[in-house]
Amino acid sequence: MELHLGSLDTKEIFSRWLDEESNSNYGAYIPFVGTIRAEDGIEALSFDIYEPILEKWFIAWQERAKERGAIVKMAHSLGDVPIHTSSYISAVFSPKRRVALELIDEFVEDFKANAPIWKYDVIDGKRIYAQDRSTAMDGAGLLS
Amino acid sequence: MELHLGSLDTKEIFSRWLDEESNSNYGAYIPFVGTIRAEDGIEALSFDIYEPILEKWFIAWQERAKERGAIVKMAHSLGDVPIHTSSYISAVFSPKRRVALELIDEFVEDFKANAPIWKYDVIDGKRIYAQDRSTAMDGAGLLS
Amino acid sequence: MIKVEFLGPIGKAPIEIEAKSLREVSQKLKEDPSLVDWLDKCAVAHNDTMVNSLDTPLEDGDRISILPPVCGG
Amino acid sequence: MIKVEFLGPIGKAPIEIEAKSLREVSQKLKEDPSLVDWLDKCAVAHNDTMVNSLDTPLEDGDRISILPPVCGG
Repeated sequence: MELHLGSLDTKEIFSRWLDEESNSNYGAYIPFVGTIRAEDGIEALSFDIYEPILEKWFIAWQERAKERGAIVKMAHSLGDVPIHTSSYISAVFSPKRRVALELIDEFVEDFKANAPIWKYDVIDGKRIYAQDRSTAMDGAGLLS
Repeated sequence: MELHLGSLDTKEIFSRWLDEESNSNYGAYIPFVGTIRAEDGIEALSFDIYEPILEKWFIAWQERAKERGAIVKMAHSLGDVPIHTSSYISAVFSPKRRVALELIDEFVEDFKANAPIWKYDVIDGKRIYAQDRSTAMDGAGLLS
Repeated sequence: MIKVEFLGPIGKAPIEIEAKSLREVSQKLKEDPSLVDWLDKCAVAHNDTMVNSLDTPLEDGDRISILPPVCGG
Repeated sequence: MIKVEFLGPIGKAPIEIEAKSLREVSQKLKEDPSLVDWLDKCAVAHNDTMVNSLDTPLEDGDRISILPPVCGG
């Protein structure tokens, strides 16, 4: 897992991950690249991350992937990420395509639901919490 | 759609496709990279392709993707591809992640079942049709 | 004349036959012992379009392709 | 003392309170008007482990994190 200030260098990360596993004998490599869309007049998105829980979430996913003979990798941005640049890359490597296709779907969806990351629209230099696009985490409401 | 003699230059293709769509405002880019696994003593796999039908298959997929606001891309090797190098990359670009995750799965699975490509193991320099890993295409047996 | 071509691993040179429909092509190919093990596994294209009916009408100069089981990727 | 920290957009400084269980933390936080709109949407971590029970026992020096709705990617 890696966190970078600002936009991700997508090509560098894709290539480095490929090289890291070049002799691991995986038959399928599926990265998911998330790029900031221009919409609603935003100039960028901005991200807060609570790293200790993200790290635990990711370690649990590494174990789930390992049980299926696969591995997962992840990179995310901290702070401001301008439109048309990337803030998120996750990837699965697996011997077989079926496991890889299923895992990337589950991994990305669980990431969206349970990774402790908060997103803000940046408009006119101001940071506005993207509340309507955010998802309450598993177990939300415990204290209410 | 692009066909290359021998192994694919995976990094070049990933980067070029990213650049091609850098201003298209897609939020999700999912490539699937297929790499030749070392198994059963093979030194390489080798591929025959019947390009006119592959081209039609791919055009039909471009239309299916377009109906969902997405695009697909594809690269494949012709001839021999040594182990631990890549023979296949397909990719989906889509505004939204859900469409992208579903399309890459359907696109890769239909590719495996219906793209007119024949695979051979290369062992001691000899080319042996990978019959047991091959799938009869939709409509097989019509003439029998 | 109809041209019949055998793709990929079948390893048989193209042939030319007389036929007015795919049904007639089927009848002629079934007489060839080298194709016995292939026909039940193979799909068929007519002028590079995949077809599913033996009643597909053929015209002089048409091309039929015999496609054995595939494994791209 | 238990340290309670409010993550991401809540924008509230950490506080220290006396509590023997999450139930007591809940009671104290519900008294804070600035948290009324947040508590029903927020998940909770105890020393950086997500928790699901109000009966979670707490010890002096423990840390509770309040996690509002997320949107990574």
